[in-house]
Amino acid sequence: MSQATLKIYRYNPEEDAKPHYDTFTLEVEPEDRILDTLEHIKGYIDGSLSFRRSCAHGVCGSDAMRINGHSRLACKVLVKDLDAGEILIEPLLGLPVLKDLIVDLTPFFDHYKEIMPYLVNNDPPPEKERLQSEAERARFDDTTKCILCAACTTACPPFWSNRRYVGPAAIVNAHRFIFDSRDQGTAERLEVLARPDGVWRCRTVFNCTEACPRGIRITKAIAEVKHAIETGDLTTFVTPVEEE
Amino acid sequence: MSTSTIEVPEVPRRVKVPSNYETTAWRWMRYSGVLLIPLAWIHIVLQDAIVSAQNIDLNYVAMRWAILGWRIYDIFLLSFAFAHGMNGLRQVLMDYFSTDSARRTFAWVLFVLWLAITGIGATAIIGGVR
Amino acid sequence: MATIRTALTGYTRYRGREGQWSFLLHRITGLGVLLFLGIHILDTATVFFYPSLYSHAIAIYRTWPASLGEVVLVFCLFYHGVNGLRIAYFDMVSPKRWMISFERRSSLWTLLIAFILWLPPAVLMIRTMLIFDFGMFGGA
Amino acid sequence: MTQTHEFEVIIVGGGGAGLMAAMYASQGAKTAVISKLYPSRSHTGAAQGGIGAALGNSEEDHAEWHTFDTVKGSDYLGDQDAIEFMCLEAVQSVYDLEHMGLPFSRTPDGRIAQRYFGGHTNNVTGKPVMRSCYAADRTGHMILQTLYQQCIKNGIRFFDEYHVMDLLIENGAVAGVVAYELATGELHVFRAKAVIIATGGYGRIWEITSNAYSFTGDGVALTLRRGIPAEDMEFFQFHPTGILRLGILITEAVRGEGGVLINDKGERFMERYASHVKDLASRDVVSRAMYLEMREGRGIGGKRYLYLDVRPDTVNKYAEADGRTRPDGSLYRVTAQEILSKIPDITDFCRTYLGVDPVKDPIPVQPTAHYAMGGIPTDKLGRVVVDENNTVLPGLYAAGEVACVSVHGANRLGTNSLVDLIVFGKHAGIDAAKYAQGASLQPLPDDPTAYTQETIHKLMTGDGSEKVAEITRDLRAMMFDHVGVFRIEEGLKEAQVKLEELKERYQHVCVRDQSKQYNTELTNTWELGNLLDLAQAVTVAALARTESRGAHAREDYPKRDDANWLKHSLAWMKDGQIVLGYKPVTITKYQPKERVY
Ligand SMILES: Cc1cc2nc3c(=O)[nH]c(=O)nc-3n(C[C@H](O)[C@H](O)[C@H](O)COP(=O)(O)OP(=O)(O)OC[C@H]3O[C@@H](n4cnc5c(N)ncnc54)[C@H](O)[C@@H]3O)c2cc1C
Ligand code: HEM
Ligand code: SF4
Ligand code: F3S
Ligand code: FES
Repeated sequence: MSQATLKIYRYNPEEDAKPHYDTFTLEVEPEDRILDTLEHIKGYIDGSLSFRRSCAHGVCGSDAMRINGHSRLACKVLVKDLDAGEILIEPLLGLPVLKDLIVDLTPFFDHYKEIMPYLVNNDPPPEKERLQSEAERARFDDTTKCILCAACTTACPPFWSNRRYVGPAAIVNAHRFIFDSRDQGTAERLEVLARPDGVWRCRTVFNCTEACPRGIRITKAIAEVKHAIETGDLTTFVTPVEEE
Repeated sequence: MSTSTIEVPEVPRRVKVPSNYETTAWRWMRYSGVLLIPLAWIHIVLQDAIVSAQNIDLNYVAMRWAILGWRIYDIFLLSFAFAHGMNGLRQVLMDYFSTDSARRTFAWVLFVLWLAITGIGATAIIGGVR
Repeated sequence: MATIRTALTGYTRYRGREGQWSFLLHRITGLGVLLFLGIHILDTATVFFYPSLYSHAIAIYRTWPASLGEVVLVFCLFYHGVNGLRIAYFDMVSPKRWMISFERRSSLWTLLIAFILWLPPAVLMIRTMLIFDFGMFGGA
Repeated sequence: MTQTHEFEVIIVGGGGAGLMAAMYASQGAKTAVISKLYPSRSHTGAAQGGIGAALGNSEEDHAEWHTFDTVKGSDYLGDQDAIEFMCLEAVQSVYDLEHMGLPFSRTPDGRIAQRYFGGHTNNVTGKPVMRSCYAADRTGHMILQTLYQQCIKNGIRFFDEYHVMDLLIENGAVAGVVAYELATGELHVFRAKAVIIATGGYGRIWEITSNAYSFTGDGVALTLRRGIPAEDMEFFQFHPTGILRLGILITEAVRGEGGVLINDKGERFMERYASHVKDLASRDVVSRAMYLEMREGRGIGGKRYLYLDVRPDTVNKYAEADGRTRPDGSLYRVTAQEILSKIPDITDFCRTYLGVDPVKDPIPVQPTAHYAMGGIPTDKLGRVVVDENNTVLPGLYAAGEVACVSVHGANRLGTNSLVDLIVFGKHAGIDAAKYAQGASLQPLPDDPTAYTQETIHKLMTGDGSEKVAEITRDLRAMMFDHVGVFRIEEGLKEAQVKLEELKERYQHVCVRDQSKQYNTELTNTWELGNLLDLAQAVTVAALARTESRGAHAREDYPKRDDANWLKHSLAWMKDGQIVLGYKPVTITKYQPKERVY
């Protein structure tokens, strides 16, 4: 048991003209998740603290927020992972804050929907499965992991200044279909992504890859999509992820 | 049930994506950038470090432009560097102005500026020292 | 409006790593060089349009603040060039290298290489400046 | 201000079952999905191991074998007509998912990859069979994503972050639902001809659980309050391998790939409890074995946990001892790399939460509350049936974990939940649309939101002498102790008394946050009320069942008692008390036998 101090961004549109920060001090275990500390505060100190959460182990994507200035999932960061000292908790950047740590995800999901995030294949389906080799499957494995948590898009400087940019999460999800050998909607999808607010707004800042709680190589995926647009070649440059 | 290993035929996948301005611009930034490495670096090291402003005057410029090679070099530098930079500026502005009207406006302004300044520069290089 | 504010203050409110800093530096150096280039084209053009003005222009370049500015400019151009090459290489030749370890390391290498490239011309330029503007090393 | 919406089919819940139902219902009726989470955040996304279907892609397999394994796994409490239907439909459903784009892992010849899972056997040899179709260790995630994507493609209407708080029934048929919009704090009335409830399970009743915070059994609780019974509530599955203390699930696939459970003495103790399939016995069997080991003091360091060992050396050693081979006949050997590639997410969990690398160190595990076999009683088309005679309530459907068809009986087989979602989600969707075409909207009651408003009002104006967090904590600890893997009369009776106390305390809670927008304190408090009601149903049903069957293990009645207890329980809520009834199990081909693994 040790003590931790959390400085948390607070904003209740019904009461506050402007956001402010509240500081809470509580007993924690080093293995506690940041989400546990937030739950504790909500349960025992201030019930009005609002945030989203569900699975508590990093697979649903509900509790992305800024922890010490980085987009992270509160359930995937342990107290001991952070530097000693005050822990700073803020909502994701670049989306309108609705209350405390809750942001408006509408622009985020709208971008997701823009890139046609579904398999397009107009051939009549075979009786059994469509065949796909292990190598073909491996090409887009990395980008199937996305849980739509929005940590990446809200860490991206071009998105902060331009909310029309589709953002890394949408591109990741486009990548998942573009390089799926069964897909036939790719040309159309790439056309959407080649627009002024598509992939070209990405300046390889890398904040997205650093933020992704699923360890997706986002910048790599974006580079592969850029290539596909540039050359129409969906095979040559696309490689499965190698261990670092 | 099957335990054999029939490889699925690997058909290389290609699609046709109509090329657009942004795609070309992206490619342009990279190609012109690579070219600018020799062009811009040599220029700046030579003029600023080796020769230095202290030794540059009308005569020096006249002498340099007397050699056709340098004129061609400068024309290249002018066209690549300035176009690269102006397109860079356009891209930067696109990050901050997201309405179509604003984007159209500054694209035109930048285009005119680019044309004018490139024109002035080119005229000088071709016309030489008067 | 909110987005513009975020755009400007984001860099202090978001603790990005090497990638964010090299992006900012790339952008600032690029815009800096562009600003200089624009001016430079115009002042050089005076040799054709108003030759009499050229010496005034050159005189400004010869002052020590301008000389120092040139030292910075050379760094900007080297940094922007090396970093641009790094980006172009990852983008065009080897996208698979866009991974965290490479990014962090290559960003630092870029800075180092730019610095090493910059040193010799910088020494030369500072020496020239000291000679001409401050009369050191026997003056000119 | 209450808004009223009109649809033909309303689906409550955007998980696997809800989305599947939405896809099919929308083909024949004006459909909308109401979900308290963004659909992509539903708990289906947490499912790891795979979805069972007898495709036979790697070795011989048949839907009949799947059927028998499921019947046996259910400890003969599953309804065999429904099980047979599900196992047959499973095959086509998996192909359907593949056609929708689900990125299954692949075999070398390009087919859907399959692997071993607990309780899935070759009925001739009794050996494990590869039946679980998987996409690495994120099969549920891929199912959820794929279905959500298809719903987007089909333009289905979503109401995200709306909590359904009440079901409206008029003239003995469904009239609609009442939902609370989290963003504004407003109530909405959704009129509909048919309502499909797909709100998932209620594992949050227990202290150690693999279930999400949002798994609070809302669907069962709100139907219970509207006079609809809950079936087989005493059967709740404890998964053997949850991460120590956190309860985060380590999929059975880890054992499928060759991982073994180890006690403090370094023994592979499952050999003693299930000599044939050992670590791949059914979940109830393994969980009980673990409890017994820990009780005998053979937990690690004498504590209440054991090791799950998936280090390549261990795996290879025991694979050789078992004479395990690959489909091509060669000896089964794995490398660290192979293991990592098959369970990347598990590896990530272990590293993040335990600081343990599963290929270098064993993983500390303990049984974790995992899956509700019980729920809203339905038939195999997903129609809710409300009494011992299986009388259908017109227009009301349920599918997914919230429903009890019953295909899982007393114990669900690994991978069968995902099958359940897909198969019964689909048929509920189809049938609801069909029903809606022939039915008309029921009139609304005079003040449709009155009940919900009163509920909310009470929670907002309590005297505040009790805290939600404390009641929740006490409830979960108490249930884990007394109504967990093993049960005994004294414990269950004590639990009943404690539950009365907790419900009394719940009367004194107060929501401090008085704001309208995103009042998650209010929704959390409301959810606790659901957990309390369900805990009561579970406890009462468990106390009544004086036998041990599947997941329900009574220490005072250790034997299965087919003569008296081969029947489903039904629990009604009457004036805050649980009243029980029973209905027979459908048995077609397989007569109850002793269950050994
Ligand atoms: C960690 C884990 C691993 C698992 N692994 C496997 C596996 O390998 N194979 C397998 O077959 N099964 C597995 N299961 C079980 C299986 O995943 C679940 O039983 C199944 O996903 C439940 O799906 P569902 O559609 O019924 O509910 P969910 O996917 O949980 O969906 C519930 C939906 O209802 C909504 N909802 C809830 N309450 C309300 C309300 N009041 N108002 C409005 N909406 C509401 C939620 O927002 C959510 O969208 C696993 C379960 C867990 C927890
Ligand atoms: C020396 C060789 C140079 C190279 C290799 C180079 C390379 C690049 C590349 C690859 C980009 C695109 C970056 C991206 O999209 O993320 C870029 C952007 C840019 N360049 Fe250069 N460049 C060079 C010289 C110059 C010069 C001389 C100027 C000024 C005239 C300049 C101004 C800019 C600007 C303003 C941008 C936009 C920056 C941004 O988008 O943030 N560059 N450069
Ligand atoms: S790519 Fe990663 S960070 Fe971005 S939304 Fe998906 S999971 Fe989250
Ligand atoms: S942070 Fe943004 S700029 Fe590109 S590499 Fe990531 S999307
Ligand atoms: S709560 Fe699900 S990702 Fe954190």
